[in-house]
Amino acid sequence: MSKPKVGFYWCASCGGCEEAIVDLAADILGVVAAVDIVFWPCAMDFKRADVEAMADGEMAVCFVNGAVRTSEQLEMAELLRRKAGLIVAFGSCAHTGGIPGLANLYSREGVLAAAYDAAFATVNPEGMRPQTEYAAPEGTVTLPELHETVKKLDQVIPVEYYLPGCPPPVKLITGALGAILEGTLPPKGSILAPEIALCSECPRKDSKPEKLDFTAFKRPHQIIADPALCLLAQGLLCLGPSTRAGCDAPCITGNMPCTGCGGPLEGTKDLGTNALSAAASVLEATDEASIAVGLAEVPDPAGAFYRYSLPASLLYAKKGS
Amino acid sequence: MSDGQMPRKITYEADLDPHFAEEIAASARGEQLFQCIQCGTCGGACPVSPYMDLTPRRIIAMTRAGYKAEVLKSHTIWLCASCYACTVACPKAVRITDVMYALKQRAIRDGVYPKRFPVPVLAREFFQGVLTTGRNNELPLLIKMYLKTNIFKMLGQAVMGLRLFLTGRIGLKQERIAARRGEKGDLRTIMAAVDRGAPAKGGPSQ
Amino acid sequence: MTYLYYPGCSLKGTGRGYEESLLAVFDALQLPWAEVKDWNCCGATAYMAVDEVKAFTLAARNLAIAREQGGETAQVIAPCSACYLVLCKAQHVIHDAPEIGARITDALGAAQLTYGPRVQVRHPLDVLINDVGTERLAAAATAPLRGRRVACYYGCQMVRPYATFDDQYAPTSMDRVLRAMGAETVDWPLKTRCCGGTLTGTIEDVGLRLNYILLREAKKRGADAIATACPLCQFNLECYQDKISAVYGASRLPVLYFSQFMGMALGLSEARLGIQRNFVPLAAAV
Amino acid sequence: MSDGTFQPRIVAFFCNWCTYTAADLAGISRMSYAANVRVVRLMCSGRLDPQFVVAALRQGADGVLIGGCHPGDCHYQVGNHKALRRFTLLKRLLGQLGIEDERVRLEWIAASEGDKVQRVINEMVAQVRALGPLGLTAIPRPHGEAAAVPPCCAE
Amino acid sequence: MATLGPNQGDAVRIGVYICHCGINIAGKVDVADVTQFAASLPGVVVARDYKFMCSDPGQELIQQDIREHGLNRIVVASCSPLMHEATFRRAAAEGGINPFFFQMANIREHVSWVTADKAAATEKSRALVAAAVSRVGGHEALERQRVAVKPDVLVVGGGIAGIHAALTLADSGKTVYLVEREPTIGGHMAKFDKTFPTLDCAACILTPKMSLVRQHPNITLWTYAEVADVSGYVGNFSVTVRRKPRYVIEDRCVGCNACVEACVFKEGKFADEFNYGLAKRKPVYMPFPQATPSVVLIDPATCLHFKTGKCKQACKAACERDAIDFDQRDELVEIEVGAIVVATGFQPFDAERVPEYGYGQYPGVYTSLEVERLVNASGPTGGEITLRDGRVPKAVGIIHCVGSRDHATNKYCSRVCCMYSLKLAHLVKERTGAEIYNFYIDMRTPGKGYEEFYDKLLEEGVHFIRGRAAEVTDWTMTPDEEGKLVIRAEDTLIGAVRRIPVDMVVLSVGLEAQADAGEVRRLFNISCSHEGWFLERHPKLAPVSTFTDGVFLAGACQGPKDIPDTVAQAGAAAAEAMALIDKGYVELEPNTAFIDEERCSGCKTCIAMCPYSAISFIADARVARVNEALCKGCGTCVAACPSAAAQQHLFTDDQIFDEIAGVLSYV
Repeated sequence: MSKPKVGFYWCASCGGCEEAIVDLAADILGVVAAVDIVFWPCAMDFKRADVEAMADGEMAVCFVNGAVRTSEQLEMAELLRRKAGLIVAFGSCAHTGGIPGLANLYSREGVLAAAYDAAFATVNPEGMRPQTEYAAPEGTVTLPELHETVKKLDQVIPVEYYLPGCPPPVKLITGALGAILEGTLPPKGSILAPEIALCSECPRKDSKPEKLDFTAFKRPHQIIADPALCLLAQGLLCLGPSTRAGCDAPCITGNMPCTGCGGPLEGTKDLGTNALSAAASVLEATDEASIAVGLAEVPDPAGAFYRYSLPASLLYAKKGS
Repeated sequence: MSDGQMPRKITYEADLDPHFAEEIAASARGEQLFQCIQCGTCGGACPVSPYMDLTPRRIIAMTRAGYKAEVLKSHTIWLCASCYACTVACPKAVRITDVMYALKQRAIRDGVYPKRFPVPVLAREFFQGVLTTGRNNELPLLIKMYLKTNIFKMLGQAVMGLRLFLTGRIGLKQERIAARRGEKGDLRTIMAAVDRGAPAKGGPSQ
Repeated sequence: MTYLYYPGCSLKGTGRGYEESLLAVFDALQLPWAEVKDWNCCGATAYMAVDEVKAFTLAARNLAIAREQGGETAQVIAPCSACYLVLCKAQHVIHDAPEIGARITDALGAAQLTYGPRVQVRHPLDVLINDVGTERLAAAATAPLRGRRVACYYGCQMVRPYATFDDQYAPTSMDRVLRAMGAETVDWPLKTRCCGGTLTGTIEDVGLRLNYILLREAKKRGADAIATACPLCQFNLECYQDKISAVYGASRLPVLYFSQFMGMALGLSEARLGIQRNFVPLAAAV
Repeated sequence: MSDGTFQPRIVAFFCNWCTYTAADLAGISRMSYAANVRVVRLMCSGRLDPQFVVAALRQGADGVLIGGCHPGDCHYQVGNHKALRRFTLLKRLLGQLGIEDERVRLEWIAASEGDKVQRVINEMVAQVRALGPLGLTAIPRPHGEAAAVPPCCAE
Repeated sequence: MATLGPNQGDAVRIGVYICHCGINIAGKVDVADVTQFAASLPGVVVARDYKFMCSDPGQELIQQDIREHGLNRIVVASCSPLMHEATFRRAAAEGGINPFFFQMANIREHVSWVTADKAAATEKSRALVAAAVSRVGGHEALERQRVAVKPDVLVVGGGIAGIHAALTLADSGKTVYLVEREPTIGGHMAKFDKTFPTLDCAACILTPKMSLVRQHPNITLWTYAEVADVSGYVGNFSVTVRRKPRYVIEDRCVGCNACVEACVFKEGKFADEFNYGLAKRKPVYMPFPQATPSVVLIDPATCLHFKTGKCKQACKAACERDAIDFDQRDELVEIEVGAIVVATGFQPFDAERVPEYGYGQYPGVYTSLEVERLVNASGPTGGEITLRDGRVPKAVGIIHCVGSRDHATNKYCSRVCCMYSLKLAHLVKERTGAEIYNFYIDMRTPGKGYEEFYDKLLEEGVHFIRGRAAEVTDWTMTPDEEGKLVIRAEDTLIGAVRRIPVDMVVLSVGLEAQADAGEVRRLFNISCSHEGWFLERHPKLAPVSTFTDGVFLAGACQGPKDIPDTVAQAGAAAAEAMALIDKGYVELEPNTAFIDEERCSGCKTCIAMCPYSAISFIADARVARVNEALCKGCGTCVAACPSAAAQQHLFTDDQIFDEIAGVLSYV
């Protein structure tokens, strides 16, 4: 029996997810042995034409990371959807929009203006903007078009499985690959990560008091955090309570608070406001003035609570964008 | 009362103006007008009420009922000295002084005030004078008022006028403000802008 | 901080003695002041009888000019009761009736003026009681008014309906100031009963009676002079005394501005305080 | 109502003890007010999960009104304090997403303040009407057959 | 007992019932349209409208449909759930389904009564019905927890309201704790001479009840004591009472007053509170001769021993029973009660707040309560009506509505002043023969025999001037005004301003909520109106209940009222408390929080949320757990839980999201 064909693709992403696959280290050999990688532009020389040449559904599974912002990413996502039996949204960007999704706080024109007009090192007196088509002497040159908003993967194509994380932890990737090979995948639509919040596997969980008594949030650069004590108990905005587990809390081990890349838990309608509720609730402040003081060091709540999930949120994007 | 005929003291609904109260309430910002319980505190508190043909309480009752003609020609509204005693005493927060102002404005607008009664004349002359010079000039104002009302009365005031002049308390010079047309703070520009900003005719907005 | 002095028309005319004495007192107490530049008439009571919005616009122009001169929270001193009331009232109306407020601020804008909602309108008695304080006043009184029995007459528009620095029925600020200057003040129930305002000039018989009641009661309570804080009150109570005597047979009573009394206690000359302008000489007080 | 003026939809979350009771009192006192507000009763403003607010906005509400007991008067001692903490942070977040200040409002309304229910509702309806429809950016849907909908944003 | 209904898995079959409430709803809402709309909603099997859903036939309609159509969910759109939720839950239960498979839509208080436009009202009703239907499908079967009720009752306040409530309860065999903060019970009524309109002597009808309280075996009376803390809930309140030191051992004192006579102060020197300062007392004193308990007390603010430590303590020496104890301290007592009757009364309006009437300035101006003491035979003048200078007044002005019907003081009518003003007018005229002038805005005499009393006063020649007095002054215009107080008022029936000289002015002060009503309200977790009066649960149908179950109201703490109304309400409050206690148990609303331990990550966020410490962390399982007996059901922990593990019965996330979707699904 032939080995199942597998593809990897990246849309709007940083490349960290590709690194994560490489991070499988020795295990990657096992993967290569078990499957037939038919598309992985980042690592191997495949072209779009190779994919187009495949029969529909020929690929057993395609791992797509990154959010979708351009016409090219959309076309590729739709193409891969046709060619692959299973699509796995790989990593935070594909799952919930990720860091690129924060661009939904701005309009497309705002993003372009920031890059082409306002940027410190930019000189652009004509107000030039990228063109999708340019008639060069050599012929017409095209560039992908930038969409109005950033979308997570399942907002452009149906997706069967999700592997959360920025990037997905090795443990989860291995588990997912194993499940695919062994045919032990859960029902479609599942998130291939534990159904519980990160606090459950946090190395500092026992140090968390029942009653937090900080009166103001602090930012990581403002204190030298006690490396053994729960970070929330030290006033740092840690999203561990509202973030899906599965990563074994490497950030917290590195003395930095969880920023929520694991994505939402089941039962969460909106990751950002869910996390916001928990965070604001525990602040020890009762009147308007002291609440304002207590929240002063959360200067960018949208960025803090929707860091990886704005396109997945109920609000989706800034009004009017 | 003409011979043998008794004055008729009945009011037919048709004689009344059903919108009068609402107009007055609106221009005095006096929605509280409708809260009046006719307790009479205003009349009791008013230092001038003994001279009024209608007590302030009756003015309010009649305004509410629509006795427009009777209210506008009453002396009461012109006797009000704006001391606000009624307004601060009113248990229902009716701004009675402001209601009186609204009635005065209405009377001047409708031209129904007593012609030889000097108060509205003073008000009108004062208004014109300030519009022209930006200041009130007491002597010219009084002279105009007496000329238009009772010239003989002015003669009676001559002694006082002379004494005021001798003690330096009135002068013949017209004071006026410096801001001229087109300058920053020019009064005519401002007043013209007020007129432009006025809501379409028919009194106050809404 | 410099107080912006808004004289109003009367303090430049019949009420000159008020201006002279008040500014002399401010100087003597080292209270810095400057006249509002290019001020206009406040509108007084008569204006509201003709066109309310224009009346408030007139008043608001002064506040806009004061803001320009003294900043967002400029403090305007309005010694004339009518001016004080009208300026306060304009502020209230602009605040409470946004549609009128918008018309007024737009109209001021047409002449490049900006209305200042935070400009404070204050009566000199408010300043003397709350900013200076009776202790400092008493200390400054080099020629205290010992033996003088004064009936403080506040009139109506100073305390009603907007003043917050004193009681609307039984105010005490002027009494406290003059007592600090060494005078004895008589307690009487007519402190805020109206003098008739402009009625004395228009419907004289009514005005005379109102003033007669005030003079009679002050005298009955043992006052040898009346102190006022309003040019119109002073004018009515003082300049009509001959006529009042002719009708009611009452004897005469000097009527001074409270600031004239203060000036005397501070050792200033009668001429500097404008006392010579009064019809009823102070000597009439026995 | 059908004169063509924009009729905003406002969802209100009222606590059982103070504001819901105040709304009942407004009814008993026949205080007429704009019909645009639909009340969801909670036991306490402390039960208000900010997710309810964004869910309402996403599902067509043009504004959200939250009513609780005055500080110090909470039937459950301090539930309204928690509501205030969440609300404060939520408002800042919503502001970043372009949602106008007037659209989401917290008011302390005691059981006796039927008139305040009337005033606040009329005021808010007028304000939101002046702003126009909320106009959130639509959430895109994948083309083609509907596959699994991720649980995080199931509606 | 709750009946369990179908399992969650069963298909949802909803019945929707739209109530007309006569024309209360149907006059504004097109009920036929709403019914038709409801029938179109998913899961709805039957939708009906009916004249009065809360009536027997209305309830029967529901029960019949449950039987015939196999309904397993019920929605009623009618009035507020605070009004009839219990009624319909009971109807559902009697129909055979779990009572919590029920949801109510409030289309009366929230729609028909507050909406001007018919179309808008109909549309809003549709939305609220849609929300209830959307939500009710996700309801779960719940059971109420039954808790035994403590049999004792606390009555707070020892005025006529508290006295009557306490006696009624005690007579029915209940143990009653009566707490009064003054040194004696009796309240305001003890100060009155006569009561209107019958003119029977207040003391003659009150003092026997006071001594009954003292003697009743079922009543524990604590005077000079205050409730310091209340916790718990209906049927199970824990109350801490603080007994203030009176420096006299209550059990030993027999009220012989030997100590008072022995006191080093030979004469009374300090303003006597009971007589509003019209008489003087000593530092050791009996508040008034019929004080109950008949025990003296020492006022440390005036007693030489406390002020200087150098008194020879003649009082202590004079007491044969050694009752005086200068070392007494606050004493805290804990009691457990099932019900509480709050009867904390009113305070008279402070007449100095209306300076134009000259109270505190002119000695001839009195408040009505001072005059009550003057006309009282046991008062400071022995019932002689004399002015402070000893003169007998020849003319008396009584000014009504002082501190009532005035936006600057109190907007409401104090309800009793017209009648007591008439009473005082009668008594003063009877005793002095003076001319009496009543200045009134409106005469309000709606009560049994009240109008007849007014008629009698008219016959007696008392003057009635319809006009609110503007001022009381002492400046004069005519010789007959000399030396008098002059009341200036417009006689509105004549249309003229009058000046009326009098010797005495009586200010008929209104009734106000107690100054500390706000604190008392928080103590008992009840609500206040704007004016500070305690808010009844429903102005008509639950006039003595509060929004806190088990706490009842009696007397003027709920609003101004006269003695007959106070006593009637006190009886009602006692009966409500008895009904609660005699039932023996209460069923708690099952809206408690619970935690899905599968989902709980042990983040402990919920634990600090709970003001009742109902959530604890189970270390072994690393999860939080709710003690449902302690949970009061606010849901604050649920809103904070980031894992959706904490939920609240009747208010789960899903139910609320369904309701939100429902209210927004209208056209």
